[in-house]
Amino acid sequence: MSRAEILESTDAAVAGIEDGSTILVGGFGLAGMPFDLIDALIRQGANDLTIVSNNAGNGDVGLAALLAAGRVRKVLCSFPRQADSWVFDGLYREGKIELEVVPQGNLAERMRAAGAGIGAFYCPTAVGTPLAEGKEEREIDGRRYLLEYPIKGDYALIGAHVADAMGNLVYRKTARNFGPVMATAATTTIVQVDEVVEPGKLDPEAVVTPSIYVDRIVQVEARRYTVQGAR
Amino acid sequence: MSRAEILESTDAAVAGIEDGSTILVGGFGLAGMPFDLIDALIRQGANDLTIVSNNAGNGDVGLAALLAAGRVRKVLCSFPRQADSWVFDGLYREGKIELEVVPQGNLAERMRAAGAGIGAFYCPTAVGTPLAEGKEEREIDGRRYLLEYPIKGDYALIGAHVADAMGNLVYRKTARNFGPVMATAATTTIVQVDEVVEPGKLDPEAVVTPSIYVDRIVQVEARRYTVQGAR
Amino acid sequence: MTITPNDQVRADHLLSMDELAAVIARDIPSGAFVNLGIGQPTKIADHLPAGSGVVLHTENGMLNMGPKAEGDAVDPDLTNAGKVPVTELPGAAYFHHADSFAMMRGGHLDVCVLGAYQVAFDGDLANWTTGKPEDIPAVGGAMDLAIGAKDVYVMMTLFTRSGEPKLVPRCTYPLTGVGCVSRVYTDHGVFDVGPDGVRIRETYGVSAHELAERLGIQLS
Amino acid sequence: MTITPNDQVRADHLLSMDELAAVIARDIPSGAFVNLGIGQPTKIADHLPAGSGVVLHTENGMLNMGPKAEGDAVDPDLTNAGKVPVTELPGAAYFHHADSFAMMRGGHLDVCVLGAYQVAFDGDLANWTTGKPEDIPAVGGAMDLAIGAKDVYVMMTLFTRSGEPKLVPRCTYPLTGVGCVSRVYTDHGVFDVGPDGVRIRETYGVSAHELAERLGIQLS
Repeated sequence: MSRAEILESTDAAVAGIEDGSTILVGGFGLAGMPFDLIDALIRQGANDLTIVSNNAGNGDVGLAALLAAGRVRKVLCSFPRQADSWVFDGLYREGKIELEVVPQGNLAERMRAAGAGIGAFYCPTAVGTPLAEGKEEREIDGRRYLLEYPIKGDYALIGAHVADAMGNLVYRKTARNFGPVMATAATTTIVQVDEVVEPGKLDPEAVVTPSIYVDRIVQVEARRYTVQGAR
Repeated sequence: MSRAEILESTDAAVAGIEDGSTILVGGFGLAGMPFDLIDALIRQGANDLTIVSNNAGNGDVGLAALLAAGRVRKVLCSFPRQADSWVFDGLYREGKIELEVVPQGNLAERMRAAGAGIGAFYCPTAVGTPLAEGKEEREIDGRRYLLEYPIKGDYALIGAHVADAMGNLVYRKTARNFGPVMATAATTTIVQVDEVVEPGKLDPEAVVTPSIYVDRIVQVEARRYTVQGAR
Repeated sequence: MTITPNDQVRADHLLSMDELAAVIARDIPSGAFVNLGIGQPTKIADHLPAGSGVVLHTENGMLNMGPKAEGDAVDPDLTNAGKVPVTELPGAAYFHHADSFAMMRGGHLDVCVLGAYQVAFDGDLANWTTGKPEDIPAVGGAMDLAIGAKDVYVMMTLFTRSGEPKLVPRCTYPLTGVGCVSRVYTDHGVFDVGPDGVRIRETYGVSAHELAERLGIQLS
Repeated sequence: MTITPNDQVRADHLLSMDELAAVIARDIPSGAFVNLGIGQPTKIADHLPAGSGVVLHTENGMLNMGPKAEGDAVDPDLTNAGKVPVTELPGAAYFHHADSFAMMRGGHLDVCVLGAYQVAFDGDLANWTTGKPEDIPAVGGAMDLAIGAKDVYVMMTLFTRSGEPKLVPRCTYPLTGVGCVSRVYTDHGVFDVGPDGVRIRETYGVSAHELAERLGIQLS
């Protein structure tokens, strides 16, 4: 990936996302959720998407709104069912959306593997459970493991706190969650940030996502998190 | 691991290391090399050690001195042969030390796997080379991979810049290198630092090694790096 | 299957979940690194003695998590795994999800405490889905926690509302993990489980013999 | 094996390694993320034009590495992979070894430039050991770089001191990577290599036909 572009609008940031793309969407609940990029993606119109994210939408905003607009064919996530996941629940019960439930750690580690060039890895999670079905099992040093494959994205949409103009990123508190991993696992990583600063303003010891993983940056207005219907 | 202990001397920090232990030793050249802990380990006297480190000692100090003292049975490293690796070179040519050459990225990733509970992983490095001998090969999505297993340590000896009293660590520049990975891969992680501060003095966003990975901490005098014979 | 009775009844009544949380808090070693699962186990934090040095991990990416945030301290970027706003203690550290789950799956946590639908005498755990066709499956980090911590404790009522035991010879609900639970804390008593079978550690408001009978186990 | 001759001779003399470094610097795209191997390839940094926006990676854990450190700027905690003291440019980032090699092996670097003992017409690389019994093997990050970057360039003299070609039908030295090199820069000329065989891009002080003959290849 060459140097990150800094774009003027979220619409420019999501331009060109093709129908049928696999999109990694950051966030854990509201924290780190790239709401502005998702709104832009809804306007942009890409269809038949596969979404990889920890949850499957809260309330009627963000991912839930993308689902409600009928743009999503399949969701890979660890925890779709929540108190306020009514949009997903409805689509799922009507058979209008595919679901692959992935243990949260596998979701993270499989994306890390995609970013790190690992072809597959043996993991102890889910051995002996229904989620082991169809997976290759192997015993190593007396412990049972399942073979897990990478999850690669065409795009990642993530939220971060501050970017420098090179594309280095820092996050805030537990809003860091999936962002740094997804940035490594996607062909094109698109980031919404609260602020863009000059190179040299971020402490090089504290950069969490190095610039090499970032393709497009857009600064957005600070979000009020008191979103109706989402927690 | 429970809370880190802060010790008064490097001798106390390395107490109890058993003969036959596998010890992960941080550092890349001089940067991040835990010289004071290695000196204490030489005094401590543990024998028949397996050392995992990027290099096999420079000049007559640090790892080279441990090797010269006859304490090391085997070295796993990526780059033993250097302009100033005369101690290792001599022992190796006399057949007095075993060597396993591991590509640098495999060394790091195999220790990460040990720390992360990964049983094994498929990796593209070294396919079709002499270092593939005896390794299981598999083709995944048209690319060839080798199966690599974790490297776990009984102890890790690493150098960091500042610790807080909980055991959180930050490093300095490229002296970070193997320290954070080794800390996750050893049963007991022993760290020499330039400074110990109160909890709350390190920025929680910038902690590189979280306290859970650290067992023993000792503060040492700032090192002059102009070591005769070592670069 | 054997059961070692212990007739030391430790309370004259069944414990409330809050009382049970206090019992578990008492058993967590000083200085331990602990993950408290979503729901009832969260209560345990309120009972940890000051100065216990217990460090709480939350799998969304933090060590040394503090109590629930109230009022102005609420920060939407700082929540626990149940998405409840929390606080940060001195000596906290943040990390991303791959690092957080590596910490769990690598066996670095000393204790995690989870809720459960069922636990088997040999330590099998079922706590993620009822398996009913109308239930949308959702696993979160439950399977990672089940295989990750050095000791996995379960906190639950011993019987369902309709009176069925939840500590069972073999789980009928879909498994979360195999042989992973080491101890079960319930309103009726505390049990060690594992490869050697179940052992009653203490009971509340009921004798070990009575409990063994209700669980349908012959004492050896 | 075919060879596409290109008789555009670009210099009237064999290039020095310094001149060759300038040629490679010219070919690196603006804004690329690049790893320069230990030894001769390090020289390339001196020839990157100001404002090229090229970001240098060093596998010991840094992006946006600056030039060699001199005098008071020498910091023993800040070196390149050859353990030479270097500097930091604005927008630099540090990371540990597992993250650094994940970056390489995940295919995120645009270009890496390595030295070599031999390169085969199909892109096989030999640059880590002569395989002689008296040589202590040492691989470092060579095998990770060979399989990691989108484009792997080699910088070398085309012939050994005793006149043997180093661009060969098949490597006789132990391999570093299979089919991984895409271009070879030498004092005599520049070659594309890969599954379709070798192609001469330009030559220095020698014609493509003469070069093909010295390499022992029949032109088609």
